[in-house]
Amino acid sequence: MRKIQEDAWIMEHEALAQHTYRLRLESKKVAAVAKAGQFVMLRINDGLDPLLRRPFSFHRILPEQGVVEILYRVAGRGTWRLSQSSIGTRVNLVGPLGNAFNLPDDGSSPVVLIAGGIGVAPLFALMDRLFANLSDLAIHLFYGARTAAELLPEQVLEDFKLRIYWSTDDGTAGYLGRVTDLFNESMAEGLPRPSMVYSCGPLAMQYHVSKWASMHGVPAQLSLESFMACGVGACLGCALPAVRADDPAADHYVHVCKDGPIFSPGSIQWQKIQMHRAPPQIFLFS
Amino acid sequence: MRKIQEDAWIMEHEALAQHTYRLRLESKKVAAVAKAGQFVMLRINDGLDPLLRRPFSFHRILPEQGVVEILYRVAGRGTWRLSQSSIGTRVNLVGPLGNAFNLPDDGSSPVVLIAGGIGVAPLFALMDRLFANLSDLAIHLFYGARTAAELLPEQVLEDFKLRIYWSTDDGTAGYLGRVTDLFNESMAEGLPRPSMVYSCGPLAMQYHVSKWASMHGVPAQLSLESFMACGVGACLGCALPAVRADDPAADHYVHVCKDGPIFSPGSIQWQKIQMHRAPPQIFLFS
Amino acid sequence: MAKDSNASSSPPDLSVQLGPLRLKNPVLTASGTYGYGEEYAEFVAPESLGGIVVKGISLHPRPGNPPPRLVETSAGLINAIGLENVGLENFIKHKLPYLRTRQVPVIVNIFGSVLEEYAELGSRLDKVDGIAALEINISCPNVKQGGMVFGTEPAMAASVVRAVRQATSLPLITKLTPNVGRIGDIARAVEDAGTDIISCINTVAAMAVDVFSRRPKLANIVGGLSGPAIKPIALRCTYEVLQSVKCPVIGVGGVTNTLDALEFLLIGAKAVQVGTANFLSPTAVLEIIRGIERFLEVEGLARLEDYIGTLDIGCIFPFAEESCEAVGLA
Amino acid sequence: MAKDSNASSSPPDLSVQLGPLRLKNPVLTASGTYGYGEEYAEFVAPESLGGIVVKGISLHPRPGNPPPRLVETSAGLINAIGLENVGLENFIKHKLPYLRTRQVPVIVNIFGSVLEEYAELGSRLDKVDGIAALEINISCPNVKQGGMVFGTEPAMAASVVRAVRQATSLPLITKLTPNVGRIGDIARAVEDAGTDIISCINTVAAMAVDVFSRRPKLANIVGGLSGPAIKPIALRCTYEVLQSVKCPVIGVGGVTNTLDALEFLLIGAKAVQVGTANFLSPTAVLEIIRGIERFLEVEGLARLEDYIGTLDIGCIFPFAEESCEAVGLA
Ligand SMILES: Cc1cc2nc3c(=O)[nH]c(=O)nc-3n(C[C@H](O)[C@H](O)[C@H](O)COP(=O)(O)OP(=O)(O)OC[C@H]3O[C@@H](n4cnc5c(N)ncnc54)[C@H](O)[C@@H]3O)c2cc1C
Ligand SMILES: Cc1cc2nc3c(=O)[nH]c(=O)nc-3n(C[C@H](O)[C@H](O)[C@H](O)COP(=O)(O)OP(=O)(O)OC[C@H]3O[C@@H](n4cnc5c(N)ncnc54)[C@H](O)[C@@H]3O)c2cc1C
Ligand SMILES: Cc1cc2nc3c(=O)[nH]c(=O)nc-3n(C[C@H](O)[C@H](O)[C@H](O)COP(=O)(O)O)c2cc1C
Ligand SMILES: Cc1cc2nc3c(=O)[nH]c(=O)nc-3n(C[C@H](O)[C@H](O)[C@H](O)COP(=O)(O)O)c2cc1C
Ligand code: FES
Ligand code: FES
Repeated sequence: MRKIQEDAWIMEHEALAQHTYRLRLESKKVAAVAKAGQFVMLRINDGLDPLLRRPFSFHRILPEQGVVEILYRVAGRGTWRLSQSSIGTRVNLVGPLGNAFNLPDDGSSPVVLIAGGIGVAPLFALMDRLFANLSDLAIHLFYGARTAAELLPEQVLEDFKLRIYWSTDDGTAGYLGRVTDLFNESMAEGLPRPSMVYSCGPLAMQYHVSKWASMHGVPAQLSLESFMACGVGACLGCALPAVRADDPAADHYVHVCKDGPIFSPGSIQWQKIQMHRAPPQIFLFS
Repeated sequence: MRKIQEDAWIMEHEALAQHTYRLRLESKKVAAVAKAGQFVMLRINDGLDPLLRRPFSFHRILPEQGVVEILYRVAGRGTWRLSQSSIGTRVNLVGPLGNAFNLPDDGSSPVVLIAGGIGVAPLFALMDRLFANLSDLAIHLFYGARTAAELLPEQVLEDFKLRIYWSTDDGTAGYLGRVTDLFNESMAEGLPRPSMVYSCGPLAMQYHVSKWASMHGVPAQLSLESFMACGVGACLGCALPAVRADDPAADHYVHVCKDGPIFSPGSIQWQKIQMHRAPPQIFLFS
Repeated sequence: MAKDSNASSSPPDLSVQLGPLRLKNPVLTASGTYGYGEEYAEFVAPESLGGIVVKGISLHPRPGNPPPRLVETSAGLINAIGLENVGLENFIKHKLPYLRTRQVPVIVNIFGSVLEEYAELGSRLDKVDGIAALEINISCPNVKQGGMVFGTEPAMAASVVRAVRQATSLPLITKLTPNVGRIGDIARAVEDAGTDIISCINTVAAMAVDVFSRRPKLANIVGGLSGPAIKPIALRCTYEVLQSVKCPVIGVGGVTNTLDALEFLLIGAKAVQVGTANFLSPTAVLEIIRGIERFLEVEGLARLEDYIGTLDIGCIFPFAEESCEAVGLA
Repeated sequence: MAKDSNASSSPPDLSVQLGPLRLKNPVLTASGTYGYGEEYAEFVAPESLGGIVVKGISLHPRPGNPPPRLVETSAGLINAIGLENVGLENFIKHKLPYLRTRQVPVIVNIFGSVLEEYAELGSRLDKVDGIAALEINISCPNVKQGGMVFGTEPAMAASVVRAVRQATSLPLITKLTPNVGRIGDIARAVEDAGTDIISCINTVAAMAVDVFSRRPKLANIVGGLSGPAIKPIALRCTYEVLQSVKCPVIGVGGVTNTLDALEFLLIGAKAVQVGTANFLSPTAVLEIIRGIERFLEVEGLARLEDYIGTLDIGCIFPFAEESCEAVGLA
C-alpha cells in the first residue's frame, strides 16, 4: 500500500448542512490509490496553528478525475480554519492511510449501514464501492443526527439505490431518538438479517452497534476514531484498548491509524475505553 | 491622545513594488484621530502564528473617508501572511500610537525628506500634512532603495509638488549609491539649507542623517524602529539607548512606541546601539 | 424558592477569596506586561479587573538591558527587559497616585539582588496607602550567592519570603520560577516561610539566535519565554504546587482566552494572571472576565468558587457494563 | 588552486563527527516519533538520514498508557504514550532486520525502571549487529527510588550511564530531561560517568485539562510537551549543556525547519534530532538536510563543521565611532 504526500487544490467547498462542509480536492496521486474506509492526514495551512494534521476519511474517491472528496464537520480550531479556506487554495495531504472496508462475503443478503452525524462521510465511498462490485446489493442506511439541520440534504443521497431510515435525537426529522434505537426497532419489526453491518459515528453509537452485532453473530465493520499525530503508526498516539489474541484480558492496544480505522466489534476492549473530553462547545467560547 | 482598538476591513490590497504592498483599510475611528508619523499595531489574523501584532506607520490618513493606508514590505512571517490576505477580510488595529511628525517652524525654507526603502511609507502622510498646512513649502525628497524594482512607481508620487532625488544601491535607477551620499552631494552642490530634515529608513541611514543634521545644526525628525510587543509603553521591550538629560553618559533607554517613533538625532545614544540580527533572508529558507 | 430563581437569573458571582485578599473576579494582569496600569486604561477600565500587578519594582531605578530585548517564537515571546523600572521612590510618587484614583486592587511586584533589598522594599511599602498586596519576584539572581537565582533553592526562596514577611503586614504573594526540578519543594518552602499566596509561573528560561548574523537575538543572550507556548508547562507547575501546599495559588503563564483561564481555575487556582495576551489584544482581560461569566451561566453555576478545583481525575469507563445505563446505552 | 575551485563547486560536506560516531549529515530522527524507521520509509529513504533513533526499547514489551495519549497545544504536542514498545527481543527479531537492510546508522533508545535493566539492555545490545549507538533515556522514574526520575539527579543519572558503559562498548548517547534546575550539572555528571555524547532535550513536563468535562485531557494526567513551542527552551538547555561539557552534543526539541536546525548547530550542537516535525510533514527531515546544504552554499562554506559553534556573543556597536568605517558609514 503506497502512501503519498501531495499538495491538493481545493476545487469546490460547499456547506451541505449545519457546520458541515464538502471539500472537493484535486489530488491525482492520492485519488489513484485510495480505498473506501481509508483516510488522509490533512494539513490545513502552512502555519503552526493548528500544529498537527487532521485525519479525514475519504467521502468520495474519483480516481479517473484525480479527485477525492472530504465531508467534514466543524469540531474545533482546525476544522474551523479549514472551513475558511477558499477555492483555489492548497492543502497538503498524506495518504491514503489505514485499512479499508471489506466487501460482504455474501452479496445476496442485504447490508446495513449505520451513520451517526458526520459519520456518514466514509459511507458514501463505501456505497460507491459496494454498488460497483455488487450491483444488486440491497443497502439499508440508518442515518441519524442530533437535529434536522445537521442531516445532509436528501438529494446528495439520490444517486444511490438505498432504503434510508432517518432519525434525529430531537425528532426534528425522521424517527425521534437514537439511530441505533431506530435500527433495533427496524430489526425487531422484521428487517432481514444483514450479511454485514458497516458503521461510523460517535463512540457510544459504535458501542451499541458492536454489542448488537456480537449478540446476533452478524459481522460488522466499524470505522473508529482516536486522536492522531502521525497517521502512519510511528507515534503510537492513536491507541485503543484491544483484545490480545493470546491473552484477551491483558492491557493491549491497537493503533487506529495502522490497525484501523476499520475494526471488528470483537477486537476492541470497550470496557477499558476512558472518557476524557466533553463534546466541544467551540461556538460558545474561544 | 485617544488609543482605539478597531476591526478594519481590507478595501484594497495592491502590490506597488517588489515585495511591497499597499493596504487600504476602512477604519473609521482610527482614521479620525491618526496623525502623520504615528503607527498602528496590526493583528494579522486571529491565530497565534504570528503571535504578536506588527507595527506599521500610517502611509495615508483620510479621516473624511474613514480610511487609513499602510505601505509595507514583506520582511518575514507576519508580513508574508499579511500579503496573503484578501480584500474583504478583517485585520485588527490598535492605534494611533506614538508621537507624530511636527511641522517645521519655518515654512519659507525648504524641507528635506529622506527615505530608505520602505521608509518612504510614513513620508506620504507627512507630505499630506505639510502641504495641507504650508501649501507653498518646497519639499526635496531623497528616495533610495537597494534596486529599481523596490522603488515605488513614480506615479504614486505625482500628486505631490516635490523635487525627487532617486537613488539605488546598484544603480538600476537614479543615482548609483546610497541615498545619504546623494543627499550629501546635493547639499554640497548648493541645495539650500533645509529648515527641517525628516527621515525614515534603515538604521545605518538614520545614523548618517543624524550625524549630518547634528554637524550642520539642522533640526531633524527621524522615524525609528525597534522590535515591539505592546505598542503602548507597557512591556518596555522597544528600548533604544538614549541620552538622559541629567547624565548624558548614563545607561538610559527611551521606548520607541511611547517616546517615539519620531526622535531628534541628539536624543539617541547611537554608539550604544548593538547589532544582533542580520537582514532577513526569508525567501531563501523557511 | 423565589430567592433561588432570583439567584440564578442574577449574574454569577465571580469573586474569589485568596487568603487575606478578596478579588471581585479572578483575572489579574501579570507583572511587566501591563506597565503601571495607566498604559491600558484607555482600553480597559481598571475597575473591571480583579487586580493589577504592576511592573517589578526595585529599591533604585534600573535602566534595564540593552536592546534587542524581545524575540517572538512559535506561540511565544522571549523577553530580556532586564527589570527596567522607575525605582521605589518614583513609583510611589509618580505611578501609585494614579492607581489610587482607580478602584482596583494594586499588587506591587518587588525584587532585589540581595535579601536586604527585599526586606527594605517590604518595610517601605508597608507604610504606603493604596496597596492591596505585594508580589515577591524570586526569579532574580542573588548577587551574594554567585548569581544563583533566589527561587531555585528552597532555603534561599524561603529566606526572601521570611525577610519580607517580617517587614510588612501586607498580604504576600510569592511568585515562583518554573526553572527548577521540583517546584513543589519551593512552594512548600515559601508557604512555610509565611507567604499568603503563591503565583506561578514566571517565564521559562529560553534563547534564540540568528543563523545569518551568527549572533544571539537578544543582547542579553538568554531571556524568559512567555505566552501560549508555555501554558501546558504553567498548568503542570500550578498543578504540582497545588498538590504541595494549602495556601491559595494564582495561575500564570499563557492565559490567552477564557478557556485557558478556566483550565487554571479548574485545577484549583483561585485566580489567574494574564501577561503576554495583553499584547495580542489590549482587551483580552475583559474578554476573559466576560467569558468566565458566560461559562458559569451556561454551566448553571451561581458562584465561580463552585467551579474552582473541581477537576475530576478518577477514571470513567462509559462502556464498562455497570456504567452503560449511565450513558444511556442500555 | 584547481582543487579549491573544485571544492567550492562540489556540494558542501555535511558530515559530522560526534566522538566515536560519524554521521553523513547532522539530521537524526528523534526517538518515539519515527517508529522503528520503516513507518516513514515510503516518504524518506533511510539512507538519506544522518541516523535513525528508534522508539525507546525496554527489556520486556510494554503496552503503554491508556488513551487519550495525545493533546495538541499552541505550537506544541503533549504526549503520554507510556513508553509502549515491543520489547528488546521483538525489536531484535522483528524490527532490526529491516533496518539492517538499509544503509543508515541505527541508534537504539533504551530505558528501564531500575539500574539493572539499563545494564542488561546494554549488554544484550552489545552483541547485536547493525547498531551504531545506544541512546540512554534517563527521563524515566526509578521505581527503587520512589519513582524519582533518573535524569533529575546528577548522581542517579551518572549511575545509569556507568551501568550501561560497563555493559557495552557501543558509542553511548545520554539523553537529558529539561525538567531540572540546572541541566549543566546533569550534563557534567553523565560526561564524567562515561557517555560519549549528550542529546537534549526530552519533552517538558506539561498538562492539559478539559474545562467542560472537568477532566484531564490525557488519561495519564500529565505528559511531555514537544514541538515548536519548546524550541527556545531546548536551545537554551543545549547552550547550557555545551558550556558545561566537552563531549559532543545533539540538539533536540522543536526542530521544524532548516533555520531551527541551524540554530542548534550555530550554538555548537554537532547534530540535531527531529521529532514532532515529522508529524507535520513526513519529509521534514529531507527538507532540513537540503536546506542546510543550500544554506552552506549561500554562505560559501564547504564544510558544515566550519559553521558549527560559530556563535558570536561579543557585542558589535556599528555606530560607535571606531567601527563606523566597518559598516560603511564614514
Ligand atoms: C480516521 C479518522 C477519520 C475521520 N474522518 C472524519 C471525517 O471524514 N469527517 C470529519 O468531520 N471528521 C473526521 N474525523 C474527525 C476529525 O479528525 C476531527 O473532527 C478533527 O480532527 C477535529 O479537529 P479540530 O481542529 O477541528 O478540533 P480540535 O480543536 O482539535 O478538537 C475538537 C474536538 O475534537 C476532538 N478531536 C480532535 N481530533 C480528533 C480525532 N482525530 N479524532 C477524534 N476526535 C478528535 C478533540 O478532542 C476535541 O474534543 C476523523 C477522525 C479519524 C481519526
Ligand atoms: C513604529 C514602526 C513603524 C513601522 N512602519 C512600517 C511600515 O510602515 N511599513 C513596513 O513595511 N514596515 C514598518 N515597520 C517594520 C515592520 O513592523 C516590520 O517589518 C514587521 O514587524 C516585520 O514583521 P514580520 O513578521 O514580517 O517579520 P519577522 O519575521 O517578525 O522579522 C523579520 C525581520 O524583521 C525584524 N523585525 C520584526 N519586527 C520588527 C520591528 N518592529 N521593527 C524592526 N524590525 C523588525 C526582525 O527582527 C527580523 O529581522 C515599522 C516598525 C515600527 C517599529
Ligand atoms: C515583557 C515582560 C516583562 C515581564 N516583567 C516581569 C517583572 O517585572 N516581574 C515579574 O515577576 N514577572 C515579569 N514577567 C513575567 C510575567 O509576569 C509572567 O509571569 C509571564 O510572562 C508568564 O505569563 P504570560 O505567559 O501570560 O505572559 C514579564 C513578562 C514579560 C513578557
Ligand atoms: C509521541 C512521542 C513519543 C516519544 N517517545 C520517546 C521515547 O520513547 N524515548 C525518548 O527518549 N524520547 C521520546 N520522545 C521525545 C522525543 O524524542 C524528543 O526528545 C522530544 O519530542 C522533543 O523533540 P521535538 O520537539 O522535535 O519533538 C517522544 C516524543 C513524542 C512526541
Ligand atoms: S497516529 Fe501515530 S501511531 Fe497512529
Ligand atoms: S512595545 Fe511595549 S513598551 Fe514599546
